[in-house]
Amino acid sequence: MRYVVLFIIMMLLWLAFTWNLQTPNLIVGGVASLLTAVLFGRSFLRNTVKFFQPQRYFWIIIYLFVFIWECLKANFDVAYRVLNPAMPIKPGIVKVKSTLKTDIGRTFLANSITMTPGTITVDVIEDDFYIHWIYVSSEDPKVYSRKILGRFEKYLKRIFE
Amino acid sequence: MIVYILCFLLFLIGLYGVVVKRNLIKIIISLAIMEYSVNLFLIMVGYISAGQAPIINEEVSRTGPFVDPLPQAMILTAIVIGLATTSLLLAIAIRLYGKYGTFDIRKINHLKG
Amino acid sequence: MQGMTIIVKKITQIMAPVIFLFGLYVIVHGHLSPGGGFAGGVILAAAFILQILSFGSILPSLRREEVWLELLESTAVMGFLVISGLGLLLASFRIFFLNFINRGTVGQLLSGGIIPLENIVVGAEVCAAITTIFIALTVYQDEVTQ
Amino acid sequence: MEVYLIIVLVLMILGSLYSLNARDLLSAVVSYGIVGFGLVICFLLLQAPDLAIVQVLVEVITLIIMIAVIKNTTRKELFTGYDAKAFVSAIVAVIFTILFFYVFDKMTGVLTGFGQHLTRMSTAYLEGAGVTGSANLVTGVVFDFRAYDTLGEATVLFTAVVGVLTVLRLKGKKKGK
Repeated sequence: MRYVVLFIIMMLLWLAFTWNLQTPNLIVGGVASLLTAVLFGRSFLRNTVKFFQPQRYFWIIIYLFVFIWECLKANFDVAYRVLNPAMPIKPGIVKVKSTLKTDIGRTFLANSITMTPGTITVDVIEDDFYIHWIYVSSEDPKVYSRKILGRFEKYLKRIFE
Repeated sequence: MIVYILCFLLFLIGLYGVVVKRNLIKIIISLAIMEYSVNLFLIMVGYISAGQAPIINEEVSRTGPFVDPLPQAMILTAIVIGLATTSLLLAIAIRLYGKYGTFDIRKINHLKG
Repeated sequence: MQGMTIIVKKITQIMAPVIFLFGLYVIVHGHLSPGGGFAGGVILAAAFILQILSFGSILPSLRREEVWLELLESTAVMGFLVISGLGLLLASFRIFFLNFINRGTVGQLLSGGIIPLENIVVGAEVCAAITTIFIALTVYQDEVTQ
Repeated sequence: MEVYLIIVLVLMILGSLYSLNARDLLSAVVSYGIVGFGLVICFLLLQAPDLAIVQVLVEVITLIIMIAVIKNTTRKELFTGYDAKAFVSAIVAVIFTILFFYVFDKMTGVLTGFGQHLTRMSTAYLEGAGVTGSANLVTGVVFDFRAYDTLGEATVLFTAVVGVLTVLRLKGKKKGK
């Protein structure tokens, strides 16, 4: 199953690279995709059924807009903290528990957190996220985990689980 | 002409490193720098001002002459060979480190003779 | 050598096949666009190196892979010689490296006679060589320095 | 055009100087990366995209290998003062420098200025696309006009791999069963 899905994805990528539909190109692309699928299929993602569920792609598009909006807000926040002469920063590392169960979801959550300015994922151990935060606004785990993860988590749950 | 002189200077820096430095890794780095400068010099000799990359393409309009492809072909093989030889040198350096516990060639006295 | 965190592993699972496919693309289109056997072979090796670096090295399995890589490299050099030797044979022992396949029109995927074949062979050779060197230098190095 | 090249070359020279004088081997290797990536930009400016692709990959792999090599070592370059050998080396370096300057001075008489072409053979190679059928002229030269060279390159690469394995492998493969 994984091999077939990887083959299809690679074939689509090949067509995107070359952008023509002549027979020699299709044959060469097929052989190349087959080679890639055979060599890398063993280590590809599991649960490939998820690739065929269209509602996930819909949520990916929604998530992109949410992510860009959050990114913009965080940008202005960090710019305010940097440009302010008083420098109102209070850096620290917090430990947050995520409710995401799959590894791929955790990966995307960690990368989203890192890409928003102001927060950086330092490490992920099981479902604990260690996050460096430019302004630790509260000491209560419930409040800050909603502040950091809550924005992304519900969409990622719909995409990856 | 000043480009050639700078390229030559880079070569001389590599030479200085090979002759004066006493650390095996530094010597390997200097050799690589010398190799790079020679590669760059040969490509510079093959350059024609306002030349195009030597690839025939119908979509791009040809405005100028092509750059000389011969030095590029020579250097293409030289770069890959350079990686292989650098790795060989590093392998020997690791072996010496495993035996003597240092990269300093002054301490590796048993190599004499 | 240990592996890296789960983030690196997951991204590697997604990206390594893409890098590998791009390397194949660069090799196959070597006679049409920038690239060719040397560049493509190094890209293929980069895909394997990414996997080894992120998942860590298990010595026994890497030893087995190394045997396969050596076999691939020897076969590739042999193939280069066979292609050139066929040219010699078909030119009744006058021209080494004769371009004995029809050259086609410039700019098509199937053109250039034996040049795409040689590109593929050299790509396989460079890939095998660089991956072997990497495995040797990173894995055996741990044994040597201890 | 030439100005950009000069800027990149000056950067490369600074990087190489720092690389040779750094105390920590890790910073030496990292600043050696400046030289390699500067070379990539030079290749792009000089209209050699094939070389730029190969060089950027080779540079990354070289850096990975070098860092893997020095990772478990002491990494410090111990400075133990000058001795007689260093003195001799310095004199040799000066002699070599003077010799190379002499050769360079002689050579500049033959060289034309930057950007004016020198080699006479190139027109034959440039018309070679009709002969070889390859749109990328560099590939045409590598695999058709100068295929012997590529054969030699393959041999050298093979030999280097065999050399690395011979030097590094502690336990050989088991003989027999």
